[in-house]
Amino acid sequence: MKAIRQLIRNPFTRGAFFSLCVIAFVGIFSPLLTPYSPTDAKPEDRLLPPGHLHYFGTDELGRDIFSRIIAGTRVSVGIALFAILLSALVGTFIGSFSGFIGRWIDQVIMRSTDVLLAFPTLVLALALSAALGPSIVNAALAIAIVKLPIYTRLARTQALSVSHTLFVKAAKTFGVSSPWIVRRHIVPNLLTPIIVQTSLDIGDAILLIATLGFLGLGAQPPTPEWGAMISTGWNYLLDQWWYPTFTGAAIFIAVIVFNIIGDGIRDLLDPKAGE
Amino acid sequence: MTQRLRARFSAVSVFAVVGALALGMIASGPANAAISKTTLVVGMSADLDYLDPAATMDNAQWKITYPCYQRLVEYNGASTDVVPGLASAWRISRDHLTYTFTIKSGQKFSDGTAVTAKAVQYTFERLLKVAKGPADNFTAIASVRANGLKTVVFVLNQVSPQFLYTLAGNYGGIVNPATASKAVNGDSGQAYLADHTAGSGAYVLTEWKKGQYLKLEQNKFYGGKKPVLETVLFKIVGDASSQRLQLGKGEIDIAEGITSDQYAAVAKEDGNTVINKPSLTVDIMYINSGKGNAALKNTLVRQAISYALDYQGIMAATQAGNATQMNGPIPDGMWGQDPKGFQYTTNVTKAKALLAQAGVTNLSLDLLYSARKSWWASEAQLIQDNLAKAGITVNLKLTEYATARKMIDAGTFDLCLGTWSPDYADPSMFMNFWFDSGNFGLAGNRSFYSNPAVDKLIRSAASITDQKKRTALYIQAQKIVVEEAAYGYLYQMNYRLALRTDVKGFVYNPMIEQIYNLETMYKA
Amino acid sequence: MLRLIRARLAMLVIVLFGVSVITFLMAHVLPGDPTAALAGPHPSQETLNSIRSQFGLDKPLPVQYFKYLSNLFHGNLGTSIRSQQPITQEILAFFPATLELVTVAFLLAIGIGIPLGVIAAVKKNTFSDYVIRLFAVGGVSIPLFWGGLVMILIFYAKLGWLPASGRLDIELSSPKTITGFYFIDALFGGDKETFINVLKHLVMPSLALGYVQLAFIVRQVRSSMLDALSQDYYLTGRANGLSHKFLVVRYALRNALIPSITIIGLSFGSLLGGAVVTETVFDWPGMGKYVTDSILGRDFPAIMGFTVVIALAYVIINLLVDLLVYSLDPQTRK
Amino acid sequence: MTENILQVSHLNKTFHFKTKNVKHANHAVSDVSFEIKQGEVFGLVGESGSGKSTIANLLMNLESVDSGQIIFNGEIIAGTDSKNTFPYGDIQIVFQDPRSSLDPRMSIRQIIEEPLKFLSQEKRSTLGSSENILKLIRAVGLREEHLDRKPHQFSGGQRQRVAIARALVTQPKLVVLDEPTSALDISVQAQVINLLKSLQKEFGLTYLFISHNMGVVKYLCDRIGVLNLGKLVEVATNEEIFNRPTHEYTKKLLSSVPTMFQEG
Amino acid sequence: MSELVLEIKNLSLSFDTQGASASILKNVELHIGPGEIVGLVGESGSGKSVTALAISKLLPTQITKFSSGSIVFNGIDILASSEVEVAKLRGKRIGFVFQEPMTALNPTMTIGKQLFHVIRRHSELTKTEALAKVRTALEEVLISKPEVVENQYPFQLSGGMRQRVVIAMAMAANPTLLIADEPTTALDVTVQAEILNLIAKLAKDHGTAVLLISHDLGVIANSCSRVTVLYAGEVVESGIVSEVLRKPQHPYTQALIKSLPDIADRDNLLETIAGEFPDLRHRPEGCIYAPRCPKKFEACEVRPMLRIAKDLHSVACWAAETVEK
Repeated sequence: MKAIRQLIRNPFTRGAFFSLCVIAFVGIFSPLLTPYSPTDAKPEDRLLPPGHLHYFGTDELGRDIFSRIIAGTRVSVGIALFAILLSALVGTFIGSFSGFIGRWIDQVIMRSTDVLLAFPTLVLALALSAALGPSIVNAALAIAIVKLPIYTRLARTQALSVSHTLFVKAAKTFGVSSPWIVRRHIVPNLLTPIIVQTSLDIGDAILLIATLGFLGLGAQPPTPEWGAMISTGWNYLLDQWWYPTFTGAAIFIAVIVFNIIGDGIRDLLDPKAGE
Repeated sequence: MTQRLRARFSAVSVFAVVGALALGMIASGPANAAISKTTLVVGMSADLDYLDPAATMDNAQWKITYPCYQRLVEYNGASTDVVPGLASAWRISRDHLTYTFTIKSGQKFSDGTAVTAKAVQYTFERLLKVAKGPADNFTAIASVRANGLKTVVFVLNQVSPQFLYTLAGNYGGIVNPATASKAVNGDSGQAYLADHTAGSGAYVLTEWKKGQYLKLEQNKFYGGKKPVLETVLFKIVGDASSQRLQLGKGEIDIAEGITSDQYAAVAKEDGNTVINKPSLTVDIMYINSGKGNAALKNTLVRQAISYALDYQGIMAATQAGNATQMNGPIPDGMWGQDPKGFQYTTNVTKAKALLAQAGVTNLSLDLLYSARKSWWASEAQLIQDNLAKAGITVNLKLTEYATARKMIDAGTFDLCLGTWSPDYADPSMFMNFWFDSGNFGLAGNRSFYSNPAVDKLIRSAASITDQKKRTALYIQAQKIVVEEAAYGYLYQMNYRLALRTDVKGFVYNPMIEQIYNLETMYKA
Repeated sequence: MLRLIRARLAMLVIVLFGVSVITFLMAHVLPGDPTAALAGPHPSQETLNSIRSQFGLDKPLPVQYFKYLSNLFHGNLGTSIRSQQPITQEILAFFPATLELVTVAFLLAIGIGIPLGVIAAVKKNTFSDYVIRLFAVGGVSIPLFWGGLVMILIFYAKLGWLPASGRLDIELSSPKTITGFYFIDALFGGDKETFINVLKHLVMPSLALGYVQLAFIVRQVRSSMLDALSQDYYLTGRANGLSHKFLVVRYALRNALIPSITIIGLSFGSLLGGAVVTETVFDWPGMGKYVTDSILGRDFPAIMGFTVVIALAYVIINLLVDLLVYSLDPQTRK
Repeated sequence: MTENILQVSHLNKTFHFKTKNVKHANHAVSDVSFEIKQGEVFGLVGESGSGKSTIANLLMNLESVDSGQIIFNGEIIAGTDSKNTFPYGDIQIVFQDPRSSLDPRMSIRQIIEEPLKFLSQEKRSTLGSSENILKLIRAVGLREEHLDRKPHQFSGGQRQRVAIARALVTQPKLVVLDEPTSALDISVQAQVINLLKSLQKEFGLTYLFISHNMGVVKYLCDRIGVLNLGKLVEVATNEEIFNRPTHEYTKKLLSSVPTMFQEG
Repeated sequence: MSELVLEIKNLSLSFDTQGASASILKNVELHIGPGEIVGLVGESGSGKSVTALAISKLLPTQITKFSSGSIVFNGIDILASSEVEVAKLRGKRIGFVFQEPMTALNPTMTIGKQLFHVIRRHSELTKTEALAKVRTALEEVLISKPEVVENQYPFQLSGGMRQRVVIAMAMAANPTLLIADEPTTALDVTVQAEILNLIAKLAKDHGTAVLLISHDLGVIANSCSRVTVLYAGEVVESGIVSEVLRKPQHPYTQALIKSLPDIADRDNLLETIAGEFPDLRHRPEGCIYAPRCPKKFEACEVRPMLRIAKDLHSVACWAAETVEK
């Protein structure tokens, strides 16, 4: 609560915060907000320009673009959230054990992240989602894997510094077990940087999902996923400008909102960037 | 000291501004130079793979090789008949097993050496040795022998009514035997011919900037009439909108990548025109009655599916109406077609009734398709929508082309979208490939359809040469496969191509779609 | 310094081995194989099998992998299934284009991003700070495939200032290859028209790609700068009467660059293969498109070759970053 | 009179590190021997790098002994012939900086109970009973309602009280105090010193008091060992060290301490 | 008596951050004569460092609000001067030494360069002359091998050496006033003695006035002639060191001295100050020390003025025996 109050105090993040609330609202209640079915095709209504019947026009199968964008919020943003949280969760645990235990385990894990980092993000995501088969869940998994080394490294660095604190040193003198130290001391204390990183990554994940969708590897049609919608829609830019424009704007707004919020949270929680 | 530092600091920050200004100044000049009248620029959507006529089976690559090689026989303009090409004449033995060709004189390869019978023998022996896709078309060849410089004799191991037509295909292009010296690791020169041409056609591939363009220039030793176009550039412009913009600016003369819905708008723009002709390419849905969902073995279910489809809606949404609904497997324009063949109409009530009759409820099918054709996504979603109205659930399986092909071969799908175009003007291209139970999988029968009666009819039709008798047999077979709804017979497409109005002389031949008759094209 | 290079070489071996194993496994668990796509519209089983054995795809996986490794050991990346060409040759054709694009984009991003990051930090929480951050965050938020097309629409279609695709107008012959970087080669070649044409082609793709990097750099530099500005030595400098500007540039910036370089440098490696979308939109004949097509076409040797080269580049960039940090940070020299 | 609760003999610890490919060895502790009697306050003084903290780490089993022995309560707990079992709970430590020695994410109750977590079930239930915890928190001068707060809600002195409570919860036989007041203000330092002194009397505790502050050592310790560069240069009673130092280093140390009422 | 080097009168300031305001200094009085070493003593939060930074106007400008008083340095009204004018004084006329020698030097620049920049900044010396001056400046702070040290980076030096370098930089321009903010807190006692001696020697040699800030009464007692005791941003007592420390008049000073274990009787507990440090966001109306004071009486509800006490030093306490002015 206090954090939110601080977020809204900053003019830079205030607007973004309210937009985020709108996005969350739209995402949660999307089935109630769509004037048309986002998936039912109606060939006779194809490619209608925006008007009072269809605010954002219709697509090549006569579906209402407004409804598809609304319904797509849940898909695109939800999956991005899922992918990043999954990655953060797994990465935090691997990284904190790696950092705390050290020795050869740390070496193996760190070299593995080296290897993963040597792949370009998008290419790895592309190959992974191609290997797993095209589906939105697999795309999320691919993104989670791609982001994993970042969280592992972040968690490890933090775990290393936390494991040198006096309270961990103290815990060692009590004869408590390593899992206890990791679970009770290290993980809770590295949450802050992880949360900061998470909030910065969500925007990126939305874009990645959209990019995979754009390359035909994300959601399966007729799922209204923004990237896939742009992928089809951008061929219509010259004659049916509304199709890619509104979809692109939706992605842009969602991503920039998450990025600004991420920046804001980072300012709040990261003493270096803040006061 | 500090002043120097300050200077350095501001230098850093000013760098960007100055750089941007400089770029802006560069940018303000005209963006593109006009293309000369003897140069043709074709915008294509993707780079090509490899060009060896003994290996490639893709019309996209053929548009490069076709004008660079000559064949023994050639298609005659827009017609599906063949006329003498490199061969000035040929003789067919009475038993239809021996073909003797006489080579035209004065024809030379791009290195200046003469085209001889030996070259023909080399070409076909090599093709069979390489044993890639093209070899499948020449399984009938038992031997090929050069008889002196001018005569070459093909001996077949079975009667093959389409043999002459296959020689007019891209794989019939005669290769310079000098390329034998380019072989590495026993690849018969495949690596060399992958990005070089070595034929006697009017053009030679002179440059291939991977990912950017391919450049054809005239073959100095070409034996035919000297073409008008000096240079032909095939430029890669991946995005459809970019192609359209570049066409509008005259930066490209032909835009291959225009999407279905854009043609109408393109045609209206100044300086552009659109060719729109019926083609022999059909768009169909494989209904896997062999290895797919068990319900698909039931003819009633397949019929129900065929009645549930909204053919007009599909054609409108995917081809902007530039298509004709099929009435059987053989398209209009190909002999052997049954003009009175039965045509399914959209009738959801009937579809439901048929399903009820079959006792099938809660049917759920996977529809496989790839992004290979831009309209398949729309088509798949419409089919999903159509079948849903009849009570059939369809799960869309968008799969990459390479994977989809593998799945088609293995039969691991229920429904699948596909297109088919004939390699030669013979109805066997449709009937024997699609319905012979010996051709399961990629080879042609992708519905895994099996009916001994049909097998018998089409096999006997393929073993004789009398066109009338063959037509009768094929019509008989067509009635069965339409009745049994072995495939979803969707539509026969129109061939559409967007080009500048000053591009003249282009002749569309449905047998060699996507290929340009560069020898006779010119710019006015 | 030698030790640093030695450590990086050891890392190279590990990374290359890991990358090759992962890629190999990943490539081979990909469903589908290239033969089905290559064999023509309706191949017979015999043809499919013949092609498969020609590419050695019928052998057991470990055999294929060790064959690959032994070839790699001899500097041979194999032959592309799709194009029949040696992969080394293909990569040499595509890699310089990507490197050129990414380098120019990167330099633009750094040239603009570092000053902006410094200004944002110095003017923290002021209007300039917000504007800079908003401008920067826009870069990571615009979907490239959308923004790129809009750029083409404005600068190519409407204004006609800049070409929409490729590295050079096709009527002009490409400069003689010296570095593979067209703008350097054109400069050496001395042909003004070609040089200007090359630069024109570079503008849009490099701005689009550079803008994406900008946010990252601004964010990083701003944060490190704030950190540096809050350090005691900054206060000492002020108390000793050194000017604000001097302290910002000579004290804070130098110290802020050390952590920034490591992070920004690594992002360069990722960009190398990640320019897929930019290359698609602007028809830039680079590695991004090459690898996408290879993945989708199941061209295993090409995928392997690409990742090996990128991993190599990654390690080299790592080394360069280390050397740069080494030269900036005396503490690494102890 | 009383037996030795702790006996340290010929303790050695060397840290190895490499710079520019040259191996260096830092003899952090060399040949250190001393003993602590039951109920006594033993002081270890020295400047930075003297090996004070290394000795604390060795005693607490945070580092391994190179050679020598640590005998605690009659058992060899580290070094030659040790059975590699450490009497967790019987030796406890209080660190210098109360800001980082308490996990900011835990409540005071969780912090105080933590040392019990891995003790025997029996000990856990008796020592961890709520009466016991309450008694303890009051003994260190805090109140019951403080138990549910987080460390950041406390001042430095209060946090050090929590750290002391945490050390005492296991009823240890020896408490190692590693510069427990160095990070505190003078007025707070006095409070904590008083607390330590009264707790020692009340519970009959044995302290190993590590410090660089001669004043505090003089006030608290019965016997004092002076460390310089890893070596114990002098061990003697409080009175002897301050009035009749024998070693040169001890003399130098004492003369460097600025005292308030010297003339000049 | 010659003119004062520094005179702080009635200085009050607060830190205003996002809605909250904390009164950090209240009516602070301090003066230093030429060549004099004055101690400023207090516990953390007493405002020692803030006072020091205020003299050079180094406090964060956005949040610092001066509400009353003046700082006059050598006749220059600091608070009324512009940033540019004050910047000219820094390093040249007012030298600064901070607590943490570990972080007070730029880690990526050699000692010589850092000194060089400071020297060039405050003099018209040529490059060669300035380089020579670097040498002598290092020799001045008793660094035995200046030619080695000037090419070293801070991390290569010990804490004591670094603090010498910091002092060399502060003294490079031969300032009138040296402000040393806890210069030895991070150092060992033996090193502390050396550094304190060095500061005393330099001050004597150059006639520099020194403001020595410390929490250690021993350090103050050994080095300063006069001392000012701060509590919660207010001066509670000030005067000649020996008088203030031997005969403290303010209950806080008294308690502070008594709470030192150095002189205590081992058999008794130390004297402690009851209660807690006040919340500076809500400074009480009356005596700031009253809530903790054992001698508190009704008068303490009114803020006591700083008055001359019996032993001729100033004290702000109603209970102290004061000499009527």
